[in-house]
Amino acid sequence: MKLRYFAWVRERIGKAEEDLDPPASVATVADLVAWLAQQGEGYAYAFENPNVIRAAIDKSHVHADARIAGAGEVALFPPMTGG
Amino acid sequence: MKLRYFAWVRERIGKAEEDLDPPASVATVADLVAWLAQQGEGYAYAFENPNVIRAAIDKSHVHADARIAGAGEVALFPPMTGG
Amino acid sequence: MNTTIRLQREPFDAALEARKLTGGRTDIGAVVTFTGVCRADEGGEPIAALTLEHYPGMAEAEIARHVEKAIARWPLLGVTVIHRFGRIAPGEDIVLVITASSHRQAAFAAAEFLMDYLKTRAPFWKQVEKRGGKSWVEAKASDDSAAERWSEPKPARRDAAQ
Amino acid sequence: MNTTIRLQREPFDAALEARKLTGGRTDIGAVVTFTGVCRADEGGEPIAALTLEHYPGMAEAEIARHVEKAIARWPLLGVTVIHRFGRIAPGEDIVLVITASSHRQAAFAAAEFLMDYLKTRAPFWKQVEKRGGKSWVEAKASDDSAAERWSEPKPARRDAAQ
Repeated sequence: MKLRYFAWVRERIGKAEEDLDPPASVATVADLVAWLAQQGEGYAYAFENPNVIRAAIDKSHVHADARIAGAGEVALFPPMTGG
Repeated sequence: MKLRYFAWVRERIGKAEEDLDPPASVATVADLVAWLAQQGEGYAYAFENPNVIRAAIDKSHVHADARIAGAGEVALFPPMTGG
Repeated sequence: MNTTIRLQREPFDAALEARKLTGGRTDIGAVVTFTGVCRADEGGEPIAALTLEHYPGMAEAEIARHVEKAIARWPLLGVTVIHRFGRIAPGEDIVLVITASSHRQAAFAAAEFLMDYLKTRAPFWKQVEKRGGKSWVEAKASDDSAAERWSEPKPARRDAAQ
Repeated sequence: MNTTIRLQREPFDAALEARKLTGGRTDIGAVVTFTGVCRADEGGEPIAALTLEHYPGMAEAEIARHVEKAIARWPLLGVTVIHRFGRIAPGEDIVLVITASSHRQAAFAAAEFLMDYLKTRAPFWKQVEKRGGKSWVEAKASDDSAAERWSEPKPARRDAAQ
């Protein structure tokens, strides 16, 4: 599964994207965020407050309870500040 | 007192402005419109429906009950269609 | 406060006016430009042109009064209102309103407010040239209700007349 | 329907884009242009520049989805959305929304709708350079509530999670 990070999520983790295979117990976006937070210091910092993390699966916004099975690309990022 | 007419009020009366001295009994804009309606065919046509006539005294919008005493210029016109 | 109000017969250049309003400033975050354009139809019938009549002196004063109201109501950094008069062909611009603010809500609201008032309170009258001759455009109830929504509650009137 | 959606690093020419949207047409009566400009301050502190990061592919798709929503909701005759990314200095334009319609209410509403959505749903993130270093701009609750007002009532959700 391809993971992409943007803005301060990207900065804290120290990379813009990576390929990871989370264990089968990781079913939803919320599960993924909780699992990633345990993958090291940068991840723990990026996901210290899971409530502010926004997510997209295959370039569409999803809620934290969205299932990640079958996702090609999951993106995690802070609230958007465009416009 | 200077009177000014615009749009179809002007066209029906056949002039853009004139100086008139209405009798003392003509106290308000509504009185003035009623009095003008009796001054000839064009006036009667212009003011056949007094409810749609809008008025300004000295270039400020006024209601039909506004008093005309002391007015330098009274303008009578249809509802505005600018913008 | 950068304020421009102009009535003119000749066309205007919206981009130039926007540059004049914002040029060299770095406190403006939002610019809303409204351009009213002469359409080729009126009430479903084709028109050859429209002619705008106005009340010189009063038109400028009315627009200035509403620009002051907008400035009092929203945190604006600049306002431009240009209204043409005379004969205008389909596709040509009629009116320009530009509002600048540090935030977008103020710029949008002020531009809408000014347009709603120009439609109903500024002393301009549109006459259209159709195949069957010339006719005056009738005021729309929808424009009156659009302007109404900006009214502050008024004290009850003491006189009952009209 | 004339629709343009573009993400680009280089500046845009708002006047040129408006001409492209309306040129040669005589059915358009109202054109609303919104330009978002980089201010020299953020949260009361001076900034040297801002840098816009975006999610390529998703940003275009999200904007296109909201342009479609606007077209379904209002009688529009043209829509242009251009959003810049990369480094932008104070005074430079960031975003452009142009809406054209035969009547002004539709053009105003659609432009506001698109801006409210761009602020809260389009995947862009602003970083500012201040004296003390770089920092990410925080999302504003006021932008969320501005976007909320366009929501259609939703059916009750069946799942309680999230």
